[in-house]
Amino acid sequence: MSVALEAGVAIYVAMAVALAVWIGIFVYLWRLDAQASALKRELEREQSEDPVERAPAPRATVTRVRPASSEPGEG
Amino acid sequence: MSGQPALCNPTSRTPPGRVCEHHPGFQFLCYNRQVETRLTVEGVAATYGARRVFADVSLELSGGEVLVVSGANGSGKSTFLRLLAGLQRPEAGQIVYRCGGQALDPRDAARLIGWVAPDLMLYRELTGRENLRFFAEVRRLHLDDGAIEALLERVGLAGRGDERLATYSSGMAQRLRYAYALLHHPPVLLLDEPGLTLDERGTAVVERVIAEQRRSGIVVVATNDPRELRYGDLLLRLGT
Amino acid sequence: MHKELDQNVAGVEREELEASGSLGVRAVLGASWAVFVKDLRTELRTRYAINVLVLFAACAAVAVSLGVGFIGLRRTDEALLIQATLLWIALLFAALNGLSRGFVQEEETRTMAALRLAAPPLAVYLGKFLLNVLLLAVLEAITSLLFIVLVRVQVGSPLALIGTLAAGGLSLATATTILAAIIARASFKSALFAVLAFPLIVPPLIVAIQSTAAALGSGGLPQAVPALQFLGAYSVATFVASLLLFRFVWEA
Amino acid sequence: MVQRLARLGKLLIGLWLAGVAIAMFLVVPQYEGLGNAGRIVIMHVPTAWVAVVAFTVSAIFSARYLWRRRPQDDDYALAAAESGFLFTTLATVTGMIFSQVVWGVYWNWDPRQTSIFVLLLIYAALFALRAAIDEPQRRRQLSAVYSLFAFVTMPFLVFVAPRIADSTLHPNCAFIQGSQCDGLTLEVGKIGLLGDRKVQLLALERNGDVVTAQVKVSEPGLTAERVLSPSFDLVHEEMVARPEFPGLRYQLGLEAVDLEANSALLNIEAPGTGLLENRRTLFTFLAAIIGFTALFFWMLSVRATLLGVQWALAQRAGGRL
Repeated sequence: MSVALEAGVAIYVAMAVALAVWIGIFVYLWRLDAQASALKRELEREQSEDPVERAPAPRATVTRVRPASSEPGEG
Repeated sequence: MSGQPALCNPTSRTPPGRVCEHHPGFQFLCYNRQVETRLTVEGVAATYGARRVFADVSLELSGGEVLVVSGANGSGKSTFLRLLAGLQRPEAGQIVYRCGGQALDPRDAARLIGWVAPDLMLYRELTGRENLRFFAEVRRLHLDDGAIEALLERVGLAGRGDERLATYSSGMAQRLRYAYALLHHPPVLLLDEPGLTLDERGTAVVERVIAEQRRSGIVVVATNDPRELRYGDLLLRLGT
Repeated sequence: MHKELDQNVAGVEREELEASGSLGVRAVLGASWAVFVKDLRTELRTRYAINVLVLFAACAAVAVSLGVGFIGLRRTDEALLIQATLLWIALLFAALNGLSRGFVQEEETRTMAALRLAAPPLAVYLGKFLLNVLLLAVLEAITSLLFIVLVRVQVGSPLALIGTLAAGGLSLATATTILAAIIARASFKSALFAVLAFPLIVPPLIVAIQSTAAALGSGGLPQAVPALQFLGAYSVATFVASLLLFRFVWEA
Repeated sequence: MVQRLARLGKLLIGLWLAGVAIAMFLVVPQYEGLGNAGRIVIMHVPTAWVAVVAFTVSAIFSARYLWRRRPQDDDYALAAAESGFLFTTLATVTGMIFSQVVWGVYWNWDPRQTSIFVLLLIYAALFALRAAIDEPQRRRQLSAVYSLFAFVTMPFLVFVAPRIADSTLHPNCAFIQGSQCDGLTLEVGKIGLLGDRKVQLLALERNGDVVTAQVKVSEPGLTAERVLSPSFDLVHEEMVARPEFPGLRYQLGLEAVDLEANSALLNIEAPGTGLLENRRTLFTFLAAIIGFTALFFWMLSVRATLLGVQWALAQRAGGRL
């Protein structure tokens, strides 16, 4: 313990800590990146294979109840 | 006002042949129903948050036609009318108003619309007359007292115009909404639950308004009331 | 009756419409004035904003007076800076409580949709902006008088003080009016308004405080000119940005 | 092919910044008078730079969103704001540590500190605004407007921040090559400010070619006073004795003497002046700036991709309802 705090050694210890922190962040970011892109690719593939799947929106139908030319009745 | 909508009808104010091209005053002509207004809805979809309410609605309406929109609660009737009014942006597709064959910028189109809905609230601290006067002023309409009185009478609020909205009953508030919507003689009238909280005489007002509007303008009614379904020339069923 | 109405519709200001196809500058200014008058009338009937603003300012002035009024502060530079800071803190907090009222009320009474359909966005912005400027002018007049009377602030150069208050108030109004429109569509409105506004107000606030301190001392109008220029430039920049961006807030 | 290149680039960022971390401790020479804590500057300056870049990128994507209304643009604007917030926090914390080590104060309302503090507030306000709006479209649009509006006010802040403190402790005049602190010319008996220290020139004494000044230095808040005696060699025109300010690692220098006017030019001298004349330090600095900027853009793309996936999933779930 006391060896690590000696002036000459301390700087290497500090460097090692900084490096370890950076490597941790880097690995985390790398894996996050890989997962995010994989998910995105998956979603895009699903969408191109089956576009209806994404939006099974309720249908809407338009019907003409009265012929276009008829005179509108009162009320 | 003739029963037949006049398409590109030159008037004394506008030299013949200029109406169909870019005519600076043609919005004014639209107001006056001298030029036919058409509404085209193409593949429109709406979302609420991330949820799709409806998708792929396409239709076309021209002056003199009434569209009735029906569907269960939450099927997007009000949302559809808000889209038509330009209060909300469609998630996909487009809504185009044409005036004399010329597509209008959505922001200009908003001024051709009269909208009546339960969501529509007017200023409670002001009287009915002050409300109408205010909206006439922001629309740059020069209405005198007689005109506003006539409008109040038309929706059955004659003599009640100087009371504050806070004291109005819900039926009276609904009548004032009609006055608000009809103020600028819009060629397009959007009615969400038109008969809401109205008594028999109020319903008669609605019927008269729709009958007058269909002589040349467009009416869209969102309702589930079977008595109101019969107004329609076209029927749009959402969520079926 | 129907015919009569149609004739009245012909009263649309045709020259305005024909000038640009859509509403022209004159029409927008007219509509802005209508919005302003409507808001003023509503405000005079409810007196919500003015009550909040004035009571807040009065409380602040009394609190400051209770704390420091009895001490015969020597007129050092530090004392003047402290007085100027207290004055602006009172103004700032009153403003952050009252200035969002114009838009929040439209949202709370759900009248926004009616206004959106009828009025051009710029007219709404300008109308609300005018009302905020008016409210701030009233607030500043009352607060500074209270400070002079209760806190025994001596004004070295009244002209410079009035200039600084006017320019600082203008900066406050230009910076906060569009923010009021933004927070009106969100939840936790009043707290959010202060949170959004504060970082943007820091620059004019610093300049206004320093210029106010100089005006309370012996600095005349010429000495206040750089501060006035800064506040003017800030007002112009935020005003122009608001004009460009307001459409997007209003349509959201 | 593109994917391969991207992976290679990311790997390179990892190695590059690891190299910077090593160089920060082993290659850069120790700061004169500051001890090893001074090495934190290698991290401080690039993170502050990235904070500004992030703010700009966020504003650009906000404008693009308002222009085209594509959710992706808003994802990027939000991702830039989030990464920017992270880097701004890093810059603030490293700066505070440095400040404490060098001057004994964590916070001083220095112009740089003022502007970065306001930047933090703006980011925080942006997140608060986003949290307060439920409707996604409205949330995107309103936060884009706020982001742009805040961007417009930033130049004013940069302009006005130096007015808060009479002068700055931030060592832009000490560390960057070629720039200088102006210093302060005082007559005997007069009082002035150097940094946040009040200094009074008590006397000038000539002894042969060397002039020694008696300067009374007061702590902020007048908690302590001490008399320092910097001196100046008239013949060689150079400073001789440069005593340290009490409690600080800054030195008081006597840069010029005018015996006829009985006045002297006093200046604050930071240790490590001319630091970047050292090539190794300069290159480490540049490498750190490049590395952190690249890291920012990588984080930006990862976060934006995640936000996009999140939105797509929400849409799918919503569609099934």
